[in-house]
Amino acid sequence: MSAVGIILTFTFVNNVVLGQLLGVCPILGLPRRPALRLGLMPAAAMPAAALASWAVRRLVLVPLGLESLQLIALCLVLALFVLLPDGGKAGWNLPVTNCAVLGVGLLTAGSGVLGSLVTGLAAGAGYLLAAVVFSGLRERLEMERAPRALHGLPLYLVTAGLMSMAFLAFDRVLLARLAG
Amino acid sequence: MSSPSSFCGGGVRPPERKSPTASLPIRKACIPAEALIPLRQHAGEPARCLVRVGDAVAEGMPIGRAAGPLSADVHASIPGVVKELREIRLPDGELSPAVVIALEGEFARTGRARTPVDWRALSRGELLAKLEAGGVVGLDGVPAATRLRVSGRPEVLVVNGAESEPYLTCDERLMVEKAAEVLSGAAIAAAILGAGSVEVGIEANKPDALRVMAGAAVGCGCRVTALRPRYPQGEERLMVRALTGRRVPRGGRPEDAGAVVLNVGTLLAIHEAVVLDLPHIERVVTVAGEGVKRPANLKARLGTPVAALLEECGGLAGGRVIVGGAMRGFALDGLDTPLTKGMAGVLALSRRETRAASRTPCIGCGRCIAACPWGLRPVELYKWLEHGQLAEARSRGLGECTECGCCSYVCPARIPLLEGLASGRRRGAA
Amino acid sequence: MTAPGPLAPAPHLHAGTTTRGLMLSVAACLLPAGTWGVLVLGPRALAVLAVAVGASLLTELLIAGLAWKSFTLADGSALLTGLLAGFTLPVSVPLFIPAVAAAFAVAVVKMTFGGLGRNWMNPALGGRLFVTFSWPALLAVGAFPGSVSGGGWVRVPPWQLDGSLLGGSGTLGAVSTLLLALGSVYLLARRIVAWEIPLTFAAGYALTVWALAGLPAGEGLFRGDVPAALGSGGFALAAFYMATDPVTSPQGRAGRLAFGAGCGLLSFLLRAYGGRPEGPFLAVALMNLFVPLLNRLGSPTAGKG
Amino acid sequence: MSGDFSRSLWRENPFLIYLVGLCPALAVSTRLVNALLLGAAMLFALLGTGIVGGALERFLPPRWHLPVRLLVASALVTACDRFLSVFAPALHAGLGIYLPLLAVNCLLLGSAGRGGRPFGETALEALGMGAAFTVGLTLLALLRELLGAGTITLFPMGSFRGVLRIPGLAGQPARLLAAAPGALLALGYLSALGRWARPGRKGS
Repeated sequence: MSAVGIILTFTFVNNVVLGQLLGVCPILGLPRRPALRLGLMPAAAMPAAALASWAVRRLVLVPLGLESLQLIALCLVLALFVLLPDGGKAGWNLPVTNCAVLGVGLLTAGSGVLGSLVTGLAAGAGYLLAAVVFSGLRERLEMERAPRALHGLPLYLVTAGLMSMAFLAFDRVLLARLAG
Repeated sequence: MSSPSSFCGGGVRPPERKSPTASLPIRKACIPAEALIPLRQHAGEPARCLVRVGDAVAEGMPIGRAAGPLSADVHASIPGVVKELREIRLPDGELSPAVVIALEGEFARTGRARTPVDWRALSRGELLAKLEAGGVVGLDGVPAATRLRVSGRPEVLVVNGAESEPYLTCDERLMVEKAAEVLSGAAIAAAILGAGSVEVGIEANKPDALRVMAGAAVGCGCRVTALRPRYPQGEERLMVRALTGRRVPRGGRPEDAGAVVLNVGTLLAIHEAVVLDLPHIERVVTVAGEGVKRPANLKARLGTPVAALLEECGGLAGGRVIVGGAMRGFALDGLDTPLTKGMAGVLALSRRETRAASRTPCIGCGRCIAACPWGLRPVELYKWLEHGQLAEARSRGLGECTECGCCSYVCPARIPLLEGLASGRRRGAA
Repeated sequence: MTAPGPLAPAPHLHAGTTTRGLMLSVAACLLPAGTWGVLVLGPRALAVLAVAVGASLLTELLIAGLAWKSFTLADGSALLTGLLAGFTLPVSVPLFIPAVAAAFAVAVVKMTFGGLGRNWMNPALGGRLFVTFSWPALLAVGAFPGSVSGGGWVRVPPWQLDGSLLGGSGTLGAVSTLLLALGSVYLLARRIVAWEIPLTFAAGYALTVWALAGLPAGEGLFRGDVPAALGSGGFALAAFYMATDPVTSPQGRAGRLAFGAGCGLLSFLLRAYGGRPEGPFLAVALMNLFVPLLNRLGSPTAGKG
Repeated sequence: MSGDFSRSLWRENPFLIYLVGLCPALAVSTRLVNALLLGAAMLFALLGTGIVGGALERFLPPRWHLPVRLLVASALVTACDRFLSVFAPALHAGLGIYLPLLAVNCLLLGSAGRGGRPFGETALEALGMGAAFTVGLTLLALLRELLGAGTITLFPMGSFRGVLRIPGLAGQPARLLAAAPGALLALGYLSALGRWARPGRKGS
């Protein structure tokens, strides 16, 4: 797939959050105000994770014949992030429990270095898009009274569901025609 | 006369409904048998009471002394005996001490000829002292002396004859019948301010007033301009913008643009206080609405109960009774509320006129945003206030709201936007 | 709460508009196009419309009645939702489709969020999207032409069938662009809907179609067929009746202009490249997501001036 | 203690009410069998991580707790993954990357730093959480598969191919529910139902 195709896929057609349902909980749980900043952190971690995944696979796992241990190796990398000095304060450990970050690492398993990087960037952009749009809608929801049982997370889920439904407009036909 | 000028953006065009009273000459109202005179007829603290129960008071005698720059002297509007001192609730919900005077004795001033004072011989300080002694208060509750004592020497005096509130014609009648006196008041105010020019703004729907005022203004350095009829054309900042082209900064006052705005009724009171030595004890009030049998403009003593004013106009046929204008006035629950310095109208509005309907949820139509003359978003402010987020509402311009009521006027969901914003502003001020 | 009691708050006058008045005006403006559509498409169109409206009213009645113990049908919004949902559907669909679309619209898209004024997606569009993606085969493009001129009382001349102004595809909402536009003239003149949205919607759509629509077919720039694009596929319904839904469109002028332009661009994209004739509907639904962000445009905040 | 178990199973079901650990589960809740498999894997990983991680935490400074949990979890999940790929490749393919993703699930990592408790308590907590996760996910998958595909998919056994077709629904299912939006919508309403049915809400 071309770079344009990858970008369109992960940002719109199969948006990491709204299409692949990765990283849904961090987005639903985002605090109201600094949505952009908190969305930026995992979004930036995604290309890093994609590159790290490629590097670990190419430099360590494949030479040693240990491809099946990819998950452990990736988690080792994530664990190192957490152990960085002041990791907790700087928010480095935030991406660790974000399945979208690990998911991108796993999804790029078959790609080359450039493909991994583009995928990571596109997925990050898709994540950011979903986070910003959702935070706007959520602010609106918080201003209104909703039925009690639905208030809060259930309503956020239905909102995310309707968002995801609207994103289905970006389908494979569109992708094929745009990316050739 | 050039084509009517106006403010741009926002505002509404409510039905004028001025015709029943616009062509009727001002009528003198009967003197009430008992006057109820609130000691708070201005923006600041209530005036300090100068009388006790049993005291005999003469017509025009001070009964309250100003307590601060936003406070003004209050005078006995009728001669008589102080019958009672009590606390009353004013239409805006504020409490005020009030003096009840039972009519007795003779009128020392009414009907007597007066020699006009040559005010040009007086100093600025003497003029201001006369205004203070006369208890002259502007339509917004700020004493005229305080308003004119501004620093920074404004260049323009703007005379507000817009009267964009529906129903009201008292200013229009004053301009038709007392143009010379109004302009004399304007000259006095301009002299106190040291202002070089006087701009008179009158809505184009008052051709008589425009003609008479333009005629009277010839040779006295005033310019009379026709304004496009549009509520709230009478807002100070919008008047300044329409007449001088000067832009008052957001949330600022006309003084910030070198202008002072005074209403024609206030100018008449200034003229009477300075030239005739008459204190502010009577005013012209429009009594109108479908609930009033014979609408009229009455010149009545302050302290006259609303019930007496309505009686004078043939009695109340029913409906919602409002004091002030239909857009900004207050509904009454009892008719013993007295006439005060700032009360331009007593209206009895039928259901057909108010077009009341029940409240429905906000559908986000944005009409309130389009109607706000200040470019605010009333619906957003209302929602923030509903959630107790006063700081958020203030950061979005709650402070600039002048409570003109355009937002509530257009809201199809009938959300009490003005009420919500006004109560938020009071909370913010406290 | 605000009953005209003795102490009603100012102002004591009102422009006279009510929510119900607005809703019913919009519904009334759909009538000419709806009547014509039924005449052209036959009794089946009436059935689709009736099922959609019935399901919408019933769902609203049940949810509001059972869950909130209130009667909300009087505000007219359920009627309008049902009508719009019916207008967007091809008349050839099985009748459970309009029922599901209208019920989803009212129950999930509107009532879940608390009812009228609290939803963020246009209910009728939400319902349309749900059935589009749930039963794609039943709503596919192929279903349109077959039903045209089948069983209607009025025969549309053949030269009109491909197009637009008086008789197009087999959807009520796409039969007559002309009559839909006529209804919206009234709405615009009475300021019942905001003019900004249809303006930039149409402008954005027409410009992109004109400039770029020739590209997929290899005809080069500035070769797009603008009249055909504006006159078909529910563009008029989307631009005049869906995008202008006050609840789910921005409130300020700048936001509205941007919203309409976004709808226009996305319509073109989805129509020309996505191969979806219902592109304008999808575009409006997508732009609904951005309304809270667009509402920040031109909003007075601290620090200004 | 058994009260804890039943509470976490329904009344305080972390999956339905607090929506903890839902990400990897959402995408695969299209078929019942996926839910059961993922639930079993989760149960195994929870037990193992709770016991091994808890034991290791006694000897490590706090900042090591999270990374150690992460590594233990990834090792256990890899084991599950390999096991499935060998013995049930078809089912394994259905889970895709979502089984490995269990390694960063909040349910597993959330107990970091709570080691050093008695073995029985840790095990029971893990069992309760795992069971709750399975129950919630199964409900979600059942709903989505029934309405979105008109089928119920179980394990193939003997002549039974593992797929039950529901007459009436299987012909024209609401396919949206089988797609991504369906997962979010269905979970939203299920969790609302869970909250509504929670008796009293005085315990929380």
